[in-house]
Amino acid sequence: MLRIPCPWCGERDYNEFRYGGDADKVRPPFGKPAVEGADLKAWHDQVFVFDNPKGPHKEYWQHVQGCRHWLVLERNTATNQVLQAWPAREFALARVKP
Amino acid sequence: MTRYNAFALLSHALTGKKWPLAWRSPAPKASYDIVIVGGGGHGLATAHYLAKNHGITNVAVIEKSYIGSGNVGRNTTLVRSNYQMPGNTEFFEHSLKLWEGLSHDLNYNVMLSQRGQIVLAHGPVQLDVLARKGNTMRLNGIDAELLDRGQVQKLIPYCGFSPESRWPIYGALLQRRAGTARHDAVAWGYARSASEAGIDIIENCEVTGFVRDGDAVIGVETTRGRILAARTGIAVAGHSSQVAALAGLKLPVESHILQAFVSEPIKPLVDHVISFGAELFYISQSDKGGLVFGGHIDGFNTYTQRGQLPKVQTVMECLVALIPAAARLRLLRHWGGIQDMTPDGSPFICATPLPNLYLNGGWCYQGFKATPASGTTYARLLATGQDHPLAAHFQLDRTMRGDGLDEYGLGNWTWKQ
Amino acid sequence: MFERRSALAGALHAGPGGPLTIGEVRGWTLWQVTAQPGAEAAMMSSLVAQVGALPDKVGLATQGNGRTLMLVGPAQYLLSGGPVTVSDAEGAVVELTHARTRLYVEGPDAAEVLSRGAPLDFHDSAFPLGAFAQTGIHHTPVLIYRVGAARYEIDALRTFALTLWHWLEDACLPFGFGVK
Amino acid sequence: MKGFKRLPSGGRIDRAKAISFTLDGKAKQGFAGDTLASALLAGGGGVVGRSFKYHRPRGVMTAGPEEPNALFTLGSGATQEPNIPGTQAELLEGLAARTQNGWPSVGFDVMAINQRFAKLLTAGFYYKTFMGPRKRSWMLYEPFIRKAAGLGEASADPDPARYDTRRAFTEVLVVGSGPAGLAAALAAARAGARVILAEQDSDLGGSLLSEPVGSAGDAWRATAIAELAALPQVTLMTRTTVQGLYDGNTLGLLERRDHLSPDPAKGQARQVFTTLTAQRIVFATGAIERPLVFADNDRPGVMLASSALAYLQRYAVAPSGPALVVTNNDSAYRTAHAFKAAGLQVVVADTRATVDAALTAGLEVETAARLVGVSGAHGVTAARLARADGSFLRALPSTLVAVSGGWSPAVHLTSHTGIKPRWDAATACFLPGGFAATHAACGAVMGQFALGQAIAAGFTAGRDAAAALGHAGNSGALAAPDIQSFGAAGEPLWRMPNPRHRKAFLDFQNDVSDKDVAQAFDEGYRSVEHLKRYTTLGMGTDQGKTSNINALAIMAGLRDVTIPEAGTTTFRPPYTPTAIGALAGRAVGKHFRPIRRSPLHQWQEANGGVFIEAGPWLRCWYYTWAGDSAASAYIKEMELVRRNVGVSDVSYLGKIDVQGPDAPEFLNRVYVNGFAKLPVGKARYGVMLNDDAVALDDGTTTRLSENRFFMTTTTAQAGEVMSWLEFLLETAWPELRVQVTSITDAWGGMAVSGPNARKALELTFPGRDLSSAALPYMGVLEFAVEGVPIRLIRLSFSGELAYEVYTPADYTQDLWEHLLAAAAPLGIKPYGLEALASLRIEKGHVAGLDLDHRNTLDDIGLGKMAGKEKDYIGRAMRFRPKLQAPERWSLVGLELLDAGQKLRGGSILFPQGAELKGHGHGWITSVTWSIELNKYIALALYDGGLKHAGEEIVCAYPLLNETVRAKVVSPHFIDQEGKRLHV
Ligand SMILES: Cc1cc2nc3c(=O)[nH]c(=O)nc-3n(C[C@H](O)[C@H](O)[C@H](O)COP(=O)(O)OP(=O)(O)OC[C@H]3O[C@@H](n4cnc5c(N)ncnc54)[C@H](O)[C@@H]3O)c2cc1C
Ligand SMILES: NC(=O)c1ccc[n+]([C@@H]2O[C@H](COP(=O)([O-])OP(=O)(O)OC[C@H]3O[C@@H](n4cnc5c(N)ncnc54)[C@H](O)[C@@H]3O)[C@@H](O)[C@H]2O)c1
Ligand SMILES: Cc1cc2nc3c(=O)[nH]c(=O)nc-3n(C[C@H](O)[C@H](O)[C@H](O)COP(=O)(O)O)c2cc1C
Ligand SMILES: [Zn+2]
Repeated sequence: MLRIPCPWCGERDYNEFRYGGDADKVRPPFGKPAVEGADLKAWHDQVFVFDNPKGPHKEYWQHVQGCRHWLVLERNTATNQVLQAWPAREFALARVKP
Repeated sequence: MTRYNAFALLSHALTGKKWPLAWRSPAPKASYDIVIVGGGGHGLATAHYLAKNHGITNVAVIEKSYIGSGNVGRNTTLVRSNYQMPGNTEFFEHSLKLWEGLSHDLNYNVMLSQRGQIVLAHGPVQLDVLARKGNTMRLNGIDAELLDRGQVQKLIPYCGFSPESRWPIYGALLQRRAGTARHDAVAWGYARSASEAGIDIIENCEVTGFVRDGDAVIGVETTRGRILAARTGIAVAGHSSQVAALAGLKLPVESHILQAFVSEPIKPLVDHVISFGAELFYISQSDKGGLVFGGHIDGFNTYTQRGQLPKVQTVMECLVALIPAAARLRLLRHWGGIQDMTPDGSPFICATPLPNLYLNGGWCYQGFKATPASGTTYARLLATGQDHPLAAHFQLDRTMRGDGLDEYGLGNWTWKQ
Repeated sequence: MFERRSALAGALHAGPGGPLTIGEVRGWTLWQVTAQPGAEAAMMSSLVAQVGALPDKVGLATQGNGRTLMLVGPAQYLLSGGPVTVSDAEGAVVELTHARTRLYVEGPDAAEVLSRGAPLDFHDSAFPLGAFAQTGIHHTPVLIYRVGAARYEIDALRTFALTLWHWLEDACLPFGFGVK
Repeated sequence: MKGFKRLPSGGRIDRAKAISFTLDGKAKQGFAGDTLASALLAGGGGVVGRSFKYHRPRGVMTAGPEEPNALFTLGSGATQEPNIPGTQAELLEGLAARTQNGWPSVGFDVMAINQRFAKLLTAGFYYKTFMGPRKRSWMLYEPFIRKAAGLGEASADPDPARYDTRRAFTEVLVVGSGPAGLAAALAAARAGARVILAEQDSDLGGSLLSEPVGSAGDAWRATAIAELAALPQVTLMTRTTVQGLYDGNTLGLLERRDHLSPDPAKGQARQVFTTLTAQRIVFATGAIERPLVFADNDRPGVMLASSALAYLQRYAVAPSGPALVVTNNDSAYRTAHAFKAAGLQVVVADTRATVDAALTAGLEVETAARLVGVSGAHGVTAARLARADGSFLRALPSTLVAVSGGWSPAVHLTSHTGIKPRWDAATACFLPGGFAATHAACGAVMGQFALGQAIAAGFTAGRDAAAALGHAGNSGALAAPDIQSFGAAGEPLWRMPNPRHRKAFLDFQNDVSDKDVAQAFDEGYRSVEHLKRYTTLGMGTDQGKTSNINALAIMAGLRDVTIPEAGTTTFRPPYTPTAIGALAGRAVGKHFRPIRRSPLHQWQEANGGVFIEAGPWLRCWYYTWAGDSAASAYIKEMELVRRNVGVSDVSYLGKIDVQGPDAPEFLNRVYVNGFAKLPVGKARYGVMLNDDAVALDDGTTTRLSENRFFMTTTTAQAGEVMSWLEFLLETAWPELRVQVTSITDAWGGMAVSGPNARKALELTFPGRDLSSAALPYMGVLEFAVEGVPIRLIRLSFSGELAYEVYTPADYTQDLWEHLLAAAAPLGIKPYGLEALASLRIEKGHVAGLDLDHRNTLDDIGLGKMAGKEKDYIGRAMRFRPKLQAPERWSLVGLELLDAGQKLRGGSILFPQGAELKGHGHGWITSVTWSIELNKYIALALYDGGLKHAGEEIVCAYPLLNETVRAKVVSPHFIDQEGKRLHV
């Protein structure tokens, strides 16, 4: 059983959580571009194209049967070994700031 | 080739004569017209149809492990053509038609058992959804029947019809021509036929890179050396992203584990394929007697071929909800396979942005039933460079065009498909 | 005209009897207080002014000023006993009194009963008196609070409370239980 | 002659407690402490089953879960349980066992004729035949194959037993209670660790149970158990098989409790499945003895040597005639000496040329011997030995041939997480291939076959596990018992000469012989995985516990590679077959999944509400005041709403509290339409898209104050929307000062709809100004009645003058009752989901199937809602060409043209005159009878949408051979100007 370390609640069974996919991808900036369609490719790849690595993978999980917060988990997809976890908000803020 | 038939069986029994190799295991040659990466159902079927339909036999199928080690050898063997989206309906019906002649085509008994699939509905809205599908099937010349609760109960009386059931059975869609086939035989039968035609099946040989001439792909690097090819076709299912990455490509694919289960062997109990409607769950009984069943993917990216225990329990709960008698039966074994999940649940059989490199992948739950059609259409693409009309929809750029093929309307998440 | 009606109204029948007791706890109130991003410190100091010391660890409840406070997330608290006032800029206060139904189970096998649904370690070393955790039982989110050596309170979503009650009765059956 | 008998004394059985049972209806007796197998052996043994394919007579071969032959069907009717190894079935009073796979009996089985065709029924024969003459010919053969295959028969009736599941945690788990496991548990527990010791057997001790009762070995066992039992931090679990090791140090444990005669009515579970997470795991699972491969090695009376010992010491069952022990290693001498000590006649045949004299002392031993055959079809009577060169050595009368081909460590669990076992040449065994840092193994599973070695290793493993967890207690010391110790040193020779080419089995249950392996090799099925799949070797209920290694050794020989090069097949859970009910636990029947109920549920139940499943909810479908089926009731309920006033439960809607200074900006981003400027006190309908521009949800959101909004979502998408909003705030826009909280459970709601809705509310809230001036369309009023907050929002789903009234959930029923009573003079009544859904179809509001995850904003006819200047989720992807194509489907209304017919959901639509073939031009998503139009109407998605307004089309429903004509119209069937909303 995959055990996920929730930054708030501690280590829990994975099925207390909801999966949210690849967290390495950065959403294209919010805001209408000057030319409609200019950001289509970026959005398309955000939604439809994946690295899908065999190895370390950062991914979103939400602790739905718990604190309900989202977190970013780094996990090795070749072994399911859990490597690290961050609160999603902190992860996002750190990404915005250089 | 030694034909397989009852007479040959008898004569071998009487004379004690040895059977020949089902397929040869040659050393790889330096170059081929076509190299297929992946000795699963689709790779091997493609090889067979390249020889049979196009007369191309200077072909190698490169398999990193033993043939059939991937999903073709670990799936729940459901074969059906109940699809409603244009592009899917015709493709999967083409496949089912090929299935119907496959044992003869291959001279290998793949045990296609057209025992009928019953897809249950647990409410009026679900039944409308099934009706749309059934009507579409009928309008495309495919058999489908809508059943009410009473008719379902006659077919599968041992299912959960008690008032205690959490989601009562309301009706069903039945496709009588649907059923199961013997998974390993499909891989072996295609391999035997392709090998007989002169195609090289090279096991224990992993593709580790692509040989490039500028953008163009002119061969593969393998653990058994470099092999050149005029055209290279990928057919590695759950490892699509891994192999594509060797060519610098990113795909609309994520790899997820789907678990499968088999019970101890018992005398015939379940005579159909049954799909539960309250949650994703499906079951049939193998000819050996085991109940073979499965549910939804575990739901997060992984390449480990083993599943999570809570999912095992979820699937058992569905089984008991569907067939209360199954509680006392025993689970014999459970395993997993790595599925190539796409955001719209549909596959790719297409050219890639790199000249001479082609892709077959993104099969999600449905690649086994697709095997013959995937083989014929991919063979045509690899032989001619032209899309087969039946697979024309399965292009990499369809999502960019807004032409996704979300058969079940599950949204753009690989783990929900 | 208005009287508070429990989600379990009419459902609490006497059990078969036995060492366990289960039932509903009524007459409490519940708020959730969460700081807005950037205003965590401000909100916390305004809370301190109103209720005294704040818990600094998720999982252990503290009492102060007639209130029980639970830290459940980043600058996020569950508060019972009475509301607090927090400015819009500092944080958000939402009353959840009606959103939850509080069940309890008490008796020697109470932790074992919970283990039949909740994926938590109830051993004294991991879940001492005064500990709480948010988790799930029977697919529904719950908050479990150890209020006595052998007594646990379970806050369930109100709409799932009856289902959870039936689940609890069923889970207690092999041990024997009464309803109070 | 009977092959076995019960000795007059000895064993661990309780002779004071006789147990009656039946076999195939015949009354039999055994003792408490017996297994079904030992009791049958005590009664003589012999044929207890027939093999799968050839129907060869088979007897008991082992004393453990590895038993391939002696499978029985236990019980009958709903509790019938097939394929249970007699070695695993504790003898319980009244046990009714039946033999399997033999007809009319296993003694005389007509299907034994299959043996004659053995040469035809070789590995994979079915792949080569049964194909003709026609395409579907297999369908004619398959039923016969299916009937012949399958072992026992299952019941088709629901299992009345109860099962339970639980979740548990421990510091140290020790798997297996042999000497190694007992030592490990003691060391860890003494150091202070919290320990669980799990043992599949009914008794603790493992191989020590085969030491004579009262002996030094037995005393050691008893002392260890007593000490463990007295330690509070130790939990001893017997009859508990660790079935699988999963990620995260989590294991599945199955506990069997049949011996307690559990009563489901009292909630007593027959089996309990525990999901256990252990910080440290010590595997002390022992080893399984390997049979030898020789001619007719499947005859009843051929038994594993360690099993023969177990039958003697544990169950006081012994051969009734002379015994022959055939071995390639030291361990079988333990059996031989025990037999000798018990006064039984025994000869040892050892394949090795020289054997340590300490082992052979006092025994009659043939060295360098080969076992080349046994006589006796239904029970061994004699055995023939040959020399290594094949020449005749001697023939021995024997009723028991006890064989040992060496040992296969039980590496199953350690392999479950993908670690392949590793070959150890010194012990000629596959040992665990490696461990996670938190795992250790000891004893026979590590090839430590000598008793002292196993105990020492176990003790160290237990002590280290505790120390790693920070337990500093003193583990003291543990001396091994002072008894003769037998290791398992030997030579890797498993296959005996077979000059007459008789059947020599590898997999007894699936009838796979050495010849099948040779054939698989010939045909190229040479990888162990192909070998397994082609011959079905190791795929039976025993999962090849006794057969896999022998077979792969033979294949390695044929391929001329080493055993480790050939490798093993994959080990998968469960270790032994596990009742499906145990894994499902109590999640059966009504408890399968939770039920969600509105605060009005109880009232509805008591007042004629009829419910329907809607996701987790039980929703009130219709009320019996209006009719006794949904089909009849909804029309009356619709009439009530259109002509007077009705009230419907809308507590099912998702409700979300949105708060914070940036809340307007946030909503403005997630909804396609503008929310930034929504005035306080106003509600607005909004649509949300996913990133891919497909419609996610719709609903109304009300601005309660500057920084606070009340959002409602559809019932189906409430959870999705909630998570999505949380996701955006925590990952995409962490800077926004907004908090979202689900208040679905906090508030109950009711929709009051109909021309008399205002009157009804005025009666309910007397004195309140509810005029359009005070509460205009899309306005909100918040007030309190007796201190109870009321939220009154004027909006409409039905198309009539309507209000949604919200109040805290605990008060909802009182408000509902009050409203019904206050407005009773008007004739107000409740209406249910069916009418609600039909009213909205007349009005042209999308819901349900109109909004599946394939439709965009434009598809549902709401493209104009989207803000032109602002950005919103899904905007970029909305403009993909296919989604904007003029021929793309979009929402239309349909009116039935053929009186007396019906429109049906799921119909496929065609333009008039088109051939009814292919995918059509659209489909019907929702249908209702329109009371206003007096005909069937529908919402549909049609290619080109309202461009085709006014056209006549064909709705095909070939499943019922129906086609009807309909006209394309606006989806807003009634009150297109919205006059009724604004009265
Ligand atoms: C548990 C489970 C149940 C399923 N049930 C059904 C079902 O009931 N019906 C249905 O239609 N479909 C089902 N599927 C899906 C179906 O099995 C797959 O979609 C299909 O088998 C995939 O195509 P394939 O046979 O070619 O793949 P595979 O058999 O996986 O073949 C891919 C091959 O590529 C090889 N490979 C990978 N990387 C390399 C490399 N670098 N070099 C060389 N070789 C490589 C792999 O070893 C593998 O053998 C199921 C799948 C699973 C996992
Ligand atoms: N006189 C002697 O020479 C003598 C006496 C006793 C033991 N021995 C030897 O000592 C060695 C050490 O014994 P050991 O302790 O390693 O093995 P063991 O066979 O004594 O014990 C292993 C135990 O593990 C249990 N087990 C296995 N898999 C399990 C699972 N999945 N779940 C629950 N229980 C499970 C078995 O039922 C068994 O009781 C053996 O080789 C044995 O033959 C020698
Ligand atoms: C349709 C089907 C039926 C199976 N039946 C059995 C069976 O009767 N016995 C068995 O041991 N395994 C059975 N298996 C499972 C295989 O042993 C094996 O676990 C699976 O093919 C995956 O391979 P792996 O476990 O080697 O990874 C079956 C598999 C499939 C796909
Ligand atoms: Zn959490």
